[in-house]
Amino acid sequence: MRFAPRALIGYSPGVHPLPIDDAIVAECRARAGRVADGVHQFIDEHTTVSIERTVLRAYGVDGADESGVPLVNRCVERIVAAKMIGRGAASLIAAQMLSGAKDPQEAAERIAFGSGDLPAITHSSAQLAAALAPFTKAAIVRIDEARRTREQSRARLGTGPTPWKYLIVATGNIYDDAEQARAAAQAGADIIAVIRSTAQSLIDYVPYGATTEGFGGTWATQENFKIVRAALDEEQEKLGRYLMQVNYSSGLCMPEIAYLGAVERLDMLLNDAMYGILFRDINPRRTLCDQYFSRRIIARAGIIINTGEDNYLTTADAVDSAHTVIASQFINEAFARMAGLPDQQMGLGHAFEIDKGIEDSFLMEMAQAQLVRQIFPKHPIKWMPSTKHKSGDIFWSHRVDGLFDLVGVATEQSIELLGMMTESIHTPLLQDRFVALKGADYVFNAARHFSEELLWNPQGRVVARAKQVLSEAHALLGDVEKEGMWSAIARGAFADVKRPELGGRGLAGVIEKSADYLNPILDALEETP
Amino acid sequence: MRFAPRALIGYSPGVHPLPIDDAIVAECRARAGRVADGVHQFIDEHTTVSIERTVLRAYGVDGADESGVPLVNRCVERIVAAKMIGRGAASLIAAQMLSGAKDPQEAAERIAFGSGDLPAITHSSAQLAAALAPFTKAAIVRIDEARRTREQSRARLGTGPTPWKYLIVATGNIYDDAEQARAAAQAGADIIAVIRSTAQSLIDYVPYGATTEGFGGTWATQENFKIVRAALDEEQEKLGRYLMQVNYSSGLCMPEIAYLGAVERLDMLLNDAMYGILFRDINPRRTLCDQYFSRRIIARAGIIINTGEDNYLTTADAVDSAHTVIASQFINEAFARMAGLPDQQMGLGHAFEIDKGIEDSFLMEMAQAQLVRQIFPKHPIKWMPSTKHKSGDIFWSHRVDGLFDLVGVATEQSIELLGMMTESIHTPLLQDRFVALKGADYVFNAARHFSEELLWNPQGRVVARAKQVLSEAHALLGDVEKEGMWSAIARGAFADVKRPELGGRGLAGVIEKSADYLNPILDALEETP
Amino acid sequence: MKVRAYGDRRDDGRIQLSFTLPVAASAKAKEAARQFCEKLGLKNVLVATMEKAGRDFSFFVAYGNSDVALEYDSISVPEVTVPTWDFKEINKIIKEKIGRKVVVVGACTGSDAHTVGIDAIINMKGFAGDKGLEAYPWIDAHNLGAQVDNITLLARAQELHADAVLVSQVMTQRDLHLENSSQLIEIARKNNQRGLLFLLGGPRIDHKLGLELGYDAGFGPGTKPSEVASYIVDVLVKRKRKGEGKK
Amino acid sequence: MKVRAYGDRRDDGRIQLSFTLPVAASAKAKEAARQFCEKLGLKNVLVATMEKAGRDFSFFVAYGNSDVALEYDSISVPEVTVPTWDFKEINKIIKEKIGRKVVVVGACTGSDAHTVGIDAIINMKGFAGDKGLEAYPWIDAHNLGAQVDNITLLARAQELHADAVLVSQVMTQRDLHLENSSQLIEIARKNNQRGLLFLLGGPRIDHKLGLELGYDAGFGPGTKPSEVASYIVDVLVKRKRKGEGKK
Ligand code: B12
Ligand code: B12
Ligand SMILES: Cc1ncc(COP(=O)(O)O)c(C=O)c1O
Ligand SMILES: Cc1ncc(COP(=O)(O)O)c(C=O)c1O
Repeated sequence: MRFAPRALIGYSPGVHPLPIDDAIVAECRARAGRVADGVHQFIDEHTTVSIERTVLRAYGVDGADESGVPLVNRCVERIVAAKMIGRGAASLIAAQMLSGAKDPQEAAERIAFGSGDLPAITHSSAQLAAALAPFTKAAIVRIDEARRTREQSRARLGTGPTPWKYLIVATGNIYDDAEQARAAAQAGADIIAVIRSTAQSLIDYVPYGATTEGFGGTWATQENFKIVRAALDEEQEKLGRYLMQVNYSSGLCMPEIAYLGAVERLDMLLNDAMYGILFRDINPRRTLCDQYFSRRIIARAGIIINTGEDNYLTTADAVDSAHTVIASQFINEAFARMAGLPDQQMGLGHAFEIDKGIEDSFLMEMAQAQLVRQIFPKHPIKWMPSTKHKSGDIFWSHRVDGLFDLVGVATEQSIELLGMMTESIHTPLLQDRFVALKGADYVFNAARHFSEELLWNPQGRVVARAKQVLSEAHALLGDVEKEGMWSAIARGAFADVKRPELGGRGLAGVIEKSADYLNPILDALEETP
Repeated sequence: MRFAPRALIGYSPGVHPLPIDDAIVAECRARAGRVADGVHQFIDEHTTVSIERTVLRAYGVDGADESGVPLVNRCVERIVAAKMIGRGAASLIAAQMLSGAKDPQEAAERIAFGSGDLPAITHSSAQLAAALAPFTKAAIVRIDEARRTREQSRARLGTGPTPWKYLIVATGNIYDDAEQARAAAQAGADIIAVIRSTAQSLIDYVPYGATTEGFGGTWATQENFKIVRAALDEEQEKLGRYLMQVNYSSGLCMPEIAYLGAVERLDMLLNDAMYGILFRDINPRRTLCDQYFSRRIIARAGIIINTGEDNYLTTADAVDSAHTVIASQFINEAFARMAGLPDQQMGLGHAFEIDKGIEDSFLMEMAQAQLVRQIFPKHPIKWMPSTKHKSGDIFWSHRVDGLFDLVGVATEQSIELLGMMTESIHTPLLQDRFVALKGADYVFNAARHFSEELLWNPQGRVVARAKQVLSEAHALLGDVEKEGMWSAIARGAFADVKRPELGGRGLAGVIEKSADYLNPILDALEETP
Repeated sequence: MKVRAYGDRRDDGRIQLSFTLPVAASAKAKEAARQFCEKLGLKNVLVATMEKAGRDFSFFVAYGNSDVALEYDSISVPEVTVPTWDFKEINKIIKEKIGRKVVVVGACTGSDAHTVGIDAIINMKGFAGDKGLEAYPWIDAHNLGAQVDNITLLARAQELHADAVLVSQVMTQRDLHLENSSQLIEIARKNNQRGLLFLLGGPRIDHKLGLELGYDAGFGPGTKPSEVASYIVDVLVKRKRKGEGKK
Repeated sequence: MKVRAYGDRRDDGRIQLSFTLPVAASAKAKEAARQFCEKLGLKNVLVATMEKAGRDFSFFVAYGNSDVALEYDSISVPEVTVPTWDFKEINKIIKEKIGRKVVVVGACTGSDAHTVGIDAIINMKGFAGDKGLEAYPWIDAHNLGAQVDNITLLARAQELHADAVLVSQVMTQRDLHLENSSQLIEIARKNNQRGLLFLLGGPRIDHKLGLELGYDAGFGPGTKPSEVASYIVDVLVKRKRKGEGKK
């Protein structure tokens, strides 16, 4: 069966919505908006090394030195050393061009490898921007073209019905990944995510070229994105169904990976400062600045972001902390709106993580899934499987994923990361994906219109649970609004993890913008209608 | 968790019933009653060799000859040969006693092994009955005592919550069966069924003693019943939960096995003439007569019967023939009521047998399961898993059983035969039962109160399907009422299988009762309040 | 071409196992499970779970790497070569090349009562949208049903001047199906009926096993009636061409 | 006692397997799967299903009988012997027999960011209703969190005059956990810190592996904080009795 792609994904509002109070939802949204506002001034006043490297990449600066350090890193490091980064890398590139470099690449090389001090900038910002104008335009055109190419294949081939089946590959070797991506697609996958090598998010550069060794995943590199896309491009013609590629941009290189994803036609990016802060101990200031710029790119590129609230339930209890997921989704939505992302690109994450030994856990999962679906009706919600409470008993785990799949289709989730029966054992084998796909196909088809049958008993446990979670989220947003986001993160309001504003990795890479800071790429992105 | 045993099993009427028309249900019941009436005259006027052997067993006639042929068979064969069976074996036993045999055992031995013709009966029926009176009483007392013993342990220990988890063992060796029954109970089973050896239902005697060789199952013998009951008696004390034993009486020895089950404290018996007719090609007249007597015993013994309508969906299509299951359940209910069985002992069978590739199959299964539950509210409904559409892909099959378990708990089925992931491969290995139990425990607990959440969308597919199936069943019952049961069976109204009234096995064993037919056991059973 | 199992990467040999040991769950039992896998030749054994399947039974799920490498090209399996004719073509070929109705008789034999398989092949309704042999105007098909003994089936074939005998065997416990179905061929041989076409089918049957048991062909799960008809007709036409007729 | 796998009956040796072969689904592929199982020493192999897992990949589920028989009595596994003391008892014993707070420092080391396990042992909240080491008045517990390198962890242990170092390792792909955790012991040896108690934990750790990697003990899934505390206190008390103190 083939469904016409709904305009990005448009969820037909629940036939029988939970009787929750819309006013509370509206107030949550307003509170979250004010929370995000509270952070935005900081974001506007700062740049980061990764943002500046991204500007260079957008200008076409490419390549790496003999030891694999990308030119953009060498270049920005030099500007930082010269204490000129507050003006923005674009200023320096422009200055080099005004003094003879034929293009940004040559300008960057001069900066990176030149000897002696960097020359002082003598031109006005307007002059500098003008020097870059054609390249700025080209940078945006490149993103737009990648988007157009994607949208054309997608319109031509169509996608599978939702929930879209999202599968991960994680062999460490990009060629194995591509082979397994194809096999997964042949077995029914709609979306392939190539998991990154452990701890890539903690390194402050993007590796270069095709890679064949990684741990628990494969390095995210531009070349690797290309290799997988090429495999999917070929495969989707055979299958007559558009295939989507996902990678991860959360981490120290968030905007750079967003940019690489944009030009390499990625369809989705895991993109969430909160994930980096809480689960990778990345400095909050750093990654919130990075996130803004990265989302501007993503918005322009038509990529769907995936946020990581699902992870909260691995460190915090899924029954007690369900409301923190909702609260964080409201905040993430506010951040995303601020960066110009339409709702249709906001793949907010949540998960089936309640301890499987709890009575009526299925009812609570239903409540939460339906609640999220209703609160974020146009959003391509990402529904994550049970992970923490999986067991080495693969049969039992597969059964758990069966109920998960049922909730997914019954509550009309948009993107579903299929559960793996071997979740607690290893990154998926080829056969694990096959088993998951076949199982999901059965459930999705057998319960195709189940969502239309469900009238929620107003006196029942599902409705009561949904109301309770929403009201707790509402209260939490009230607190966060009062104390401010930095303080909320620091006191462990999310995921039971405490992260101080000045702790974690990457703070040194946050730089106050000078008055004459120049970033024509950001300016262009902010103009995006 | 332990639930107090509901009075036998009492289903709390669906919180949110399907909006079906009660008048149609009442009319179905009335039609089925008339269908059963149409057959009853025949039943009342006939006896069978198996009924007569049962009478002998009730009088304590026991043992087998050197080649393993039970004494009751030798005895009845002799009476048949003497063309005296129309008077009932009891007459001949009584006559022997009036001419000196000290008890029915000795009387039977004289008849079976005596030389020359059997002497003509000279006493009146009243005299004959009087001679047997103390033995008749003892026979009934034996049944009542077995019942009391069962009910006492059951009240003392309590049973698990419903759906009761029903598991089969089928090693062929009764000692292995007993060991596996214990293991299954330890892993959570409430009910253990020992599957019979292939084709036992076609042989016209009950084997004698403990047996260690069978095909696809283990011989049903009195000794084997004892061995398993002893194992369960011991095990239930350790587990603090009453354990139930099931065996099969459908087939040529239906009343005899019912009697053995009654005195050996079986908790449930598969007991269904329709099953024998359709799936074993047993003569319809024979087995309907046998069924009546067997159910009289079962009623007195407090045993739950299990009927076999679930099987219809293996030979007929589960979507198209769903209504034949309902129609047959109404008829089976009528037959059971006629034999004095209370609703609480009627474990009517139905099954999750729709082809798994069909869209919305889960919705149709829900509709049917809820419909059966509602129509038969006090009955300990038996919910059977998918079998025909299982596959050698055990992971997929296990997933299918997950949805099956969910429907079971969501629609408050009483007895659930757990699905086996290896259904299409082999009779269950020990580990297959473990996997099924662990899976069911998860689903039952996670969705414990799901039934209370479900308000059926009156415009939805589930309600529409339930209404359609009921109205088709109603129409079919109208047809069957008109044509009569014999003709309906002969034309393939059930299970797509055609069985003529005079075809199949065992017709020769049906005998018209003479005017002076004597069966004090039946008389006593029919007096049962 | 060497073929090894494929888990996470090509040729890693990773496979999954599950099994029960009749011992109580304990660290020792888990170690026994590991050793069990090693004795099967597996390396890097991971006992992913030990479950208490009963007081004295432990159930294990394990993964390990196997060195087993198969010389794939040298594997050969007999496959039934069946022309892919449809209903119309089959009737047409019978009409034109055989010129009389083809007679088939089928049953589910021995103690086996699983008729659904043979019904799917013979009865009107057919299987998965493919009409059964009864529906073919140029085939005269007889389904004797369940639990038919071998002698009865062969006698009926004789009576009906059958071209082909269709045997269905579903029950396999303790190799019931092997004994019963090879016995049929024995008897046919004695009866001098081996000129008939003998087809064996069932969920655990394949062509290889069919041949081993003395049948002309074996058919497994998912077989469609038109495949069976095509096979029979193809052989009959070829035989006719070679001048072998009905005996 | 000889132990064999138990499927349907004692000692039948029946086991289940599943695996993928990198070949397209076909009768030949299925035969290859059968041969694969036979090469593992299995008999009566039944390939229950062949699934098309991709154009050039086939997934199989199979059953077979294995002759493997284990001499169960001769299997021995090192097991950590931990007294079963509870929260109160542990504090009391420390107070009375050690007379000062016991210092522990723990981390999830190397590139591993899976803190849930070490948090379950150390943090206040604990695990499955059993309070974490931080909650013990007589234990001074320090949780350094995720991705701590071995050198930092050992330096911190030195600074804090720790009695025990708790290492958590969850990531196992390409044997990351083995390398990283044995490296820690190497360094400790060089630093002359081997007098400290070293505990290793994680989902793929057991006592045997802990010992092999040079740790004093290994703890696997389901470990409770009170077990860890009991183990540490027990060893410290015994050492004290023997006159070994803190180095
Ligand atoms: C339906 C069914 C029944 C029905 C049968 C109704 C009937 N009239 O056929 C009933 C309920 C009566 C039944 C009873 C029993 N069953 Co049963 N049953 C099944 C079940 C669920 C489905 C079989 C089926 O219909 N498949 C669908 C058909 C279409 O598939 P098929 O037979 O493979 O046929 C296809 C091909 O193989 C081929 N084919 C088949 N025959 C032929 C012949 C020729 C000539 C050709 C060319 C092709 C061909 O074409 C067909 C179409 O593609 C299976 C489990 C399963 N899922 O397989 C158990 C199963 C076969 N049964 C089993 C058992 C043990 C029994 C009982 C012994 C249980 C008991 N002790 O009470 C009884 C006794 C039966 C007996 N004496 O034979 C076991 C067999 C174990 C084993 N391997 O030996 C199974 C596997 C269940 C289990 N896991 O325990 N059963
Ligand atoms: C939660 C989780 C995460 C969270 C971790 C959050 C956090 N702060 O810990 C997040 C989302 C961040 C995450 C990320 C990743 N994860 Co992760 N994750 C899991 C998951 C789902 C649960 C682990 C868990 O919390 N278990 C619960 C705890 C309580 O159990 P435990 O750790 O076993 O601890 C107990 C005992 O072992 C013992 N114990 C543990 N440590 C210690 C120490 C001592 C001293 C003692 C005495 C006892 C002890 O006591 C504890 C209580 O009983 C597992 C899958 C699973 N179900 O196991 C995957 C899993 C571990 N992750 C995996 C992977 C690959 C990753 C990533 C690399 C994925 C990626 N490429 O993005 C990243 C990178 C992480 C990194 N660099 O380490 C793989 C590992 C594969 C392998 N075997 O190597 C797994 C198995 C999932 C999979 N199937 O692919 N993950
Ligand atoms: C939002 C988000 N970003 C990133 C990741 C993965 O990050 P890393 O590559 O750092 O492991 C995840 C994984 O769960 C995530 O949810
Ligand atoms: C009502 C009924 N009786 C009997 C049986 C089993 O009968 P047999 O022992 O003849 O295989 C079944 C099995 O499905 C059944 O449903």
